Amino acid sequence: MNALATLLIAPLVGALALAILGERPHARVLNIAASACAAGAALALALEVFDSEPILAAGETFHVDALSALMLLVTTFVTLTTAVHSADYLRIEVARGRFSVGQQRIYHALFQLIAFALCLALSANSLGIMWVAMEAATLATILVVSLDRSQAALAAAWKYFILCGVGILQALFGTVLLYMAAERVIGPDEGALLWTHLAAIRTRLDPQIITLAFALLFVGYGTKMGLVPLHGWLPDAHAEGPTPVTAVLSGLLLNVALYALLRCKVLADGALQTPVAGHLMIGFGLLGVVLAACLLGRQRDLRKLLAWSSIEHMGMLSIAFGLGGAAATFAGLLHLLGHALVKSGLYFSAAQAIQWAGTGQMAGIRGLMSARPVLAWSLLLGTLAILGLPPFSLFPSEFMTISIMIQKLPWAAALLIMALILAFASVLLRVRDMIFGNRVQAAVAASEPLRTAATAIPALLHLALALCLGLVMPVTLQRWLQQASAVIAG
Amino acid sequence: MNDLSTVGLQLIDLLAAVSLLLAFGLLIQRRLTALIDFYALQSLVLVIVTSLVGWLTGQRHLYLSAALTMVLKVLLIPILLYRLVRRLRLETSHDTLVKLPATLLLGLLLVIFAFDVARPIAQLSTAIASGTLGIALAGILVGFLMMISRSRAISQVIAFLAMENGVFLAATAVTHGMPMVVELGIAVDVLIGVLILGVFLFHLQDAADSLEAGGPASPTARLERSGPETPKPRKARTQTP
Amino acid sequence: MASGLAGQMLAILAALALAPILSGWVAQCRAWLQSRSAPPLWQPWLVLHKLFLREVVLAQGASPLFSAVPFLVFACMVTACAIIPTLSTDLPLSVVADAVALVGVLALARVLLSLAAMDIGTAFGSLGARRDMLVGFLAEPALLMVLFTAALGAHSTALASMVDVLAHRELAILPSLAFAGVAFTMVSVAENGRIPVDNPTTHLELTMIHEALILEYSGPHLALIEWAASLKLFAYSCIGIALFFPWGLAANDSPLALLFALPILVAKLALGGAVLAVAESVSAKMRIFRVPEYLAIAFVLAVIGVLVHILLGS
Amino acid sequence: MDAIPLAALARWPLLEAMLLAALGWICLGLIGGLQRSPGHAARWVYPIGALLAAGVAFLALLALVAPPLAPHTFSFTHGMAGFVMHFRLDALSALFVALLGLSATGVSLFATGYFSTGDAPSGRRICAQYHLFLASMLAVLLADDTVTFLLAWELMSIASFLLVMTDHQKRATRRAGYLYLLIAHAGALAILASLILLQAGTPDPSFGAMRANAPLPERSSIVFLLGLIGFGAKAGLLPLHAWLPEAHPAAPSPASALMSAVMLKTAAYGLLRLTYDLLQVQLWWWGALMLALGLVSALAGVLFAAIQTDMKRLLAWSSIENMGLIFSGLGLAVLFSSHGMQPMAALALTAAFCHALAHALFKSLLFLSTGAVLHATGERNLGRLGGLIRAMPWVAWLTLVGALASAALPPSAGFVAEWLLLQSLLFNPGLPDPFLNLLLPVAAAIVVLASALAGYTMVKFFGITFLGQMRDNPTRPCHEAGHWERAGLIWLASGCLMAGLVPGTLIQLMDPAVHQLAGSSLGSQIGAKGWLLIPVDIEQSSYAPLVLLLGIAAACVLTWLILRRLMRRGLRRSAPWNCGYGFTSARMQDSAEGFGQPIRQIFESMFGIRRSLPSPFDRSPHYRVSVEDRIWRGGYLPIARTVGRLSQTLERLQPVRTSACLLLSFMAMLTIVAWAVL
Repeated sequence: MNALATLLIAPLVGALALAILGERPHARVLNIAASACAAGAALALALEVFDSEPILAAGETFHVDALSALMLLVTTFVTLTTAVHSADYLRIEVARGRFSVGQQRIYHALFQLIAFALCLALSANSLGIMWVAMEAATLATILVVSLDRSQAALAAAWKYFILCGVGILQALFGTVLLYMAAERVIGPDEGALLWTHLAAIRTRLDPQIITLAFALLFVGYGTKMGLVPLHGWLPDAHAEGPTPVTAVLSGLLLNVALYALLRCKVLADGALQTPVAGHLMIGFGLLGVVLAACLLGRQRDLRKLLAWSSIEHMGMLSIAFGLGGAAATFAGLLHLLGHALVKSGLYFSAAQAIQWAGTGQMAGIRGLMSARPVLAWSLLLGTLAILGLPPFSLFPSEFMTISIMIQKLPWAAALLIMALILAFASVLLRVRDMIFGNRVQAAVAASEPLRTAATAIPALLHLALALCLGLVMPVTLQRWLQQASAVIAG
Repeated sequence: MNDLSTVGLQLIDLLAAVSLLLAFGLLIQRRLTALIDFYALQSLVLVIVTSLVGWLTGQRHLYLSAALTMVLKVLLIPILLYRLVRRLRLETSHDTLVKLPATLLLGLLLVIFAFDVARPIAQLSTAIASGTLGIALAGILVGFLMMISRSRAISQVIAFLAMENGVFLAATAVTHGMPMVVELGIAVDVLIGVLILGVFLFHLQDAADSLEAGGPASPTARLERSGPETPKPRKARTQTP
Repeated sequence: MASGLAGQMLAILAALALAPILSGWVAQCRAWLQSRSAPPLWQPWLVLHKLFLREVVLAQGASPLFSAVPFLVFACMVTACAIIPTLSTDLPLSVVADAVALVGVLALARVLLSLAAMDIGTAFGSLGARRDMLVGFLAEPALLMVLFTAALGAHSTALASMVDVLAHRELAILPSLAFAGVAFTMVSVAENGRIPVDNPTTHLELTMIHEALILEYSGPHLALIEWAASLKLFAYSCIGIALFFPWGLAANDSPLALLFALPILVAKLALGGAVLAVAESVSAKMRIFRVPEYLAIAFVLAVIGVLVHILLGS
Repeated sequence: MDAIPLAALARWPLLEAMLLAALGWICLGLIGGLQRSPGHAARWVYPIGALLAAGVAFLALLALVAPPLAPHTFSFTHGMAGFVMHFRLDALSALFVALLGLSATGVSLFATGYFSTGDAPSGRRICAQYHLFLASMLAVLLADDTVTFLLAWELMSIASFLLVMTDHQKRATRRAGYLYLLIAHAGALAILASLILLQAGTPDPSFGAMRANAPLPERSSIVFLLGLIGFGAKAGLLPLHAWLPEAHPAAPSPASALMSAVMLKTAAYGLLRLTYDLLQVQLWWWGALMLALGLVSALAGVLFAAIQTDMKRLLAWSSIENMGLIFSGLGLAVLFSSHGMQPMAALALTAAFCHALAHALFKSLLFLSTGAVLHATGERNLGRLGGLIRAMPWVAWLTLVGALASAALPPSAGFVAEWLLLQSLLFNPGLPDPFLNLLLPVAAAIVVLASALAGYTMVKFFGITFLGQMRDNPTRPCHEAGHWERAGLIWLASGCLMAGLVPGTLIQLMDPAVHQLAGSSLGSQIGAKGWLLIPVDIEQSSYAPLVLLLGIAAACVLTWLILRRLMRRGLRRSAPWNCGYGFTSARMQDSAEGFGQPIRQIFESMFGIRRSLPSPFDRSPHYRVSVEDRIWRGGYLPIARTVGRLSQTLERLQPVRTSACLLLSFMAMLTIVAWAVL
């Protein structure tokens, strides 16, 4: 209870405080501290929730079960490491004069605001509040993406704004329909939007309304998640703005959208008793993986490459959850964890590489292995991890997903495997050229003295965790994952 | 139900139809100022519907919602938009990507589609104005179409807001309004969204001025287009020492 | 076993003694055919004797490999001759190596000689090595396939058993052996550096193969290599005899049988040598790049021989 | 040995000890990777690694000598993402572990000397990667469930990829590494699919479960084909070989040695595990396919090897040849097994195993000697070397042992394998299919041809490198290999000799593995006497390399003794006679290209040759000829181009403008709604 309060209040207070004090040098510490508070609270909350009943707080406003606790844990942890990383990032950017004081303040405040919105979305019981929090997070990220006010950034942010706005509006319509369906069962009191109530009556919901509702929700949250025909905003938005926020965008925001979709899928599955929702998710997930695999090779910008990789992984996740069942859901959750950790870690590395080279174009980043070995290793290992190579945790999760897919849909699995090979080929080619080869003179030599040993720590920490998750997963965590997947898969 | 409520229900259906009509108006209107007017009118219809539903069902919070809509969507946002248009000197500019008859035809098809999709739900619905769902859906789709058919950012935002009106129409007419917290949240989000839009449009203008000083005669006209085709490498950023 | 040993020793000694004479006999026949006055039959022995008494002139920079190879090659050839049933099929050493191993031993000698030729680093040495290996890489498989044709019939790759089986069956026309026989003749001509593949008497750089290999050898080393070459010719002739004219070999190791077998062998060798001389005299030396084609034909014929054997079951 | 210690032996925790050794390797790698001065650390890290390898080999041999009633198993519960990690040591794995240990001991000894110089960052990196590579290969051989197997398999790929990338400043290296990891990963995914299909609906990925329930017959063919693709890619079978000739030369020599000697064998191991252990049925056409692929690879490999000019590329192509021969042996075994001819299958398997072991030893020996040459001269282009036997006699003579083995000449280990393979090809009691019966002798012909060409190649390799005179720069400084390097080479060379001379003992050691797969035990008969090999019947064929060697040696010594008495005139050194030409220069020797030229000309149609001939009026005429792999040109490039074109098209179709994106979303929405509702 207190943990929940801390979890929500810490970032909110942090946001307010940073909105006032954000330009001071200590602001970075404050930022870290607020995130650390939230992370600690999330851990406490998780310990409270796992192996016991879900928590309902403030009447029925907040609801934390195993799934949301897990997501909260990931979210706050990645937020924390991002805060640590961004402290260093900002130090260099400010020192180079690329970040003004005002921007720094906005950045910090928005960062905490995003964290708050994400936590709110994950802990809200009402689907409506979840929607509101999602929208708030979107709006905040839009502002951060456009923070440096270059034309490209503005254009990307605008696209993000419009596309996600439309998307999330459809999700709102879907939510309204959901409410309508629930209202017909439990009457027009406030409980008709609460997940706990909806989940309880999900088999009695009207299938026709739910079908339409889920279709709209799928389109809506799918847009936020970057499912393929709806992904137009994603590569551009991820290529702009301060890189640490891109890490949050890619590692967390997409996940939270997926979380929302999963909650809706549980209801849809309950109401429909047919795997329509699952089929939708598998189909569009596969489309995403295939398209991303084809286009990964055409990318020239490092962050866009990673963004397309996120699209690919969102496709994988969609497939995993679409397959349904305990094992596939477990795999999906594991994949989600792994992707959040590894992808944000990769963005940390990418941020350093971009700072080092002075350009985000991959053609301008060369020979990291000779120039910055630690960075090169974190980038290389991160790439191998994101490509699903062992011993990182994306390997077992992809393994499980593929194995279930082969059992259920062998031909689709064949397509998936081909796409994975293609994606592997494309990403490896690009990353190889960045890491190996002759050392080039850094474009911005001034960065060298600004570098500290701690710079690499967040990325390496993420990799280490993914490794740990992949190689020797603690039994406790495994049980947590199983409980969380039980929320989705029943 | 008494006669009064029957009349009320018919009135709601009528107002919903008016809202759809206004959506079509938005779709075919080219002048930005007229677009804003139509949006305000549509919002006003929404206010009336909301209060009507509140009156019919006796749910007090719907009045609050109506008031909120009145303040926000009928007054505040149109005023903001007007100021924007004036600041950006866009009062007389036109914009459409697709030819009008084609747009209309597409809109018509969308309406048919929406009614068809909503029909089974409307049949089983016991809510006060079940037919409204189809109309609301049609409104949303038409808004979407408008968004696609416009290239100017501000028209897209108006389309977006019109879509949002459609959602709200559904929310109030088909259900008995969303829970208050949610409505408040949505309202705040919309407000922030529009504020962001304002910030954006100015930034776009700034960027245009700083990047293309002494460039073509009407830099705004080009930059007002929502997405520059290929974002240039950020020279300005990388070259700063 | 002891009697077997005696036969074995006799076979080796016979090979050592007869091999140079066989070379001499072929040279003599050729001379007759070409209306030259022929050297005596034991001329190769005289040459060997002369060479053995000469000093060794070793090229500067020659490695120990260079000096060791003549001995190794000679030993390989002796071993090969010991394996082949020349006089009797009751050879203790025949369990040591079968037909495949025999070809392996011959190949080993070839490889060693080629390596030695490359050791000094002259233009001719490496040229010879290359050409010799070129001949070898097709000749060896062809020889092996010829042996396989016989081996399939005998259900054995052990030479002694093969010959035993071939010798003790009723006379029949074997189409597979016909193919194998032609292939074998072609291969043995090539392997022994005979016209049309190589001319043992030439030192013309465009054409020589075997002579290029041994250009740097002198004295006893050269003698050993020449002796080994004649042993090789002897070995090939004996293989041919054993495979295609196996009658008359001693089945057991009684002294009488051996005594009886020796003249038969000499007679067969004399005939074979004469045939070889005729063949050499009527054909012309080929261009070096015709050699692979020639050998490929031999190889294909040998393979066809095997296939025919399987197809016809004989 | 009598029965009681053997029984006790069988209960020893051999598997656990091996896993400990793998852990030990990983720890060594970490320690070496963290050392400040890796050159200094190399002097003790690598020898300990070698000691561990020797220990592993010893344990594996123990497991082979005392085959337990049930295989050793070990499971680690907190495995990858909650999977239980199963490990299992049966005769088949023990055989390959022994191969790994024996080869790795020598390589590690050599590496001690080889890596004690060089720059620090790459030294640290190599140390870590090298030991990880060893550990992952061991894990591949011991893994007993899909997840563990793939984990180890991919780790093996990654570690070797990083080793290949050691010299990443070179463009060719980067290309090689990329190609390698790509094909390896694609192969791994094929294996994954194959193993998952084998799982047949059960969630248990352990091999034990797969053994328990055999898959449906129509599935097993797909399983096999996927496995063949996956393992064939690792083994470098045509047409999946493209990475091999690029990647092996790029890695540092000890790494190339391990890749070629051991890593390629894991592919053979994997395919055997799949076909014999997990699938439990064999169809005749699987064997025929393997045989055909193996033969094609063998022939193509050796032909390409013959025309290479780079020492390591030559050896890499030769590895393709050898893997081809091993796979032909395996294919033959499958063919026989499918027809219920167990003894013949056992013979073919024995041949394949012998070849695998021989190849492991001689190919690592050859790669290491390449490393020694590279260290001594800084050069691995054959065309610039020559005469090294004078400066580095140890390396030269030890290399000769390996070269003779590689050329499959008696009495080396390579010959034993070839001999057994030919025996199994020739003496089958007749397959039921007459067409196959006709094809087997052709297969034998190809095997023989490949072996003969291997002889050609090895003469070129050894002769041009070590014999003659230095071609390029007569004063090029070069020095003999150090103690450690020599120790490694001696270990491998003596292994080669032992394997060649007492094949009977060796085959007896292999017997449990053969018996496990083929269900028939030939080994006790094949190697009844350690020195004499009798595959079926002494009347049929036999081979005694030791006696053969003794015979040759005796003849040699006798001749020498006799001649020493005869040669009274002694020995005189003089300038080479050279047919009377006075002037000689090192450049008049045959070059590497020249030595390969006949092969290139004869088999011209198999190579993609591009010549550029100078015109008569060129001021500085250059004759260039480059040989390309036709499969690369005709298979890989079109695929790459098609994929590139596809992605280009897709990229062009990508919406850029907001309106276009919106339109796409709109269409998607309409489609989804229509699909879901209507």
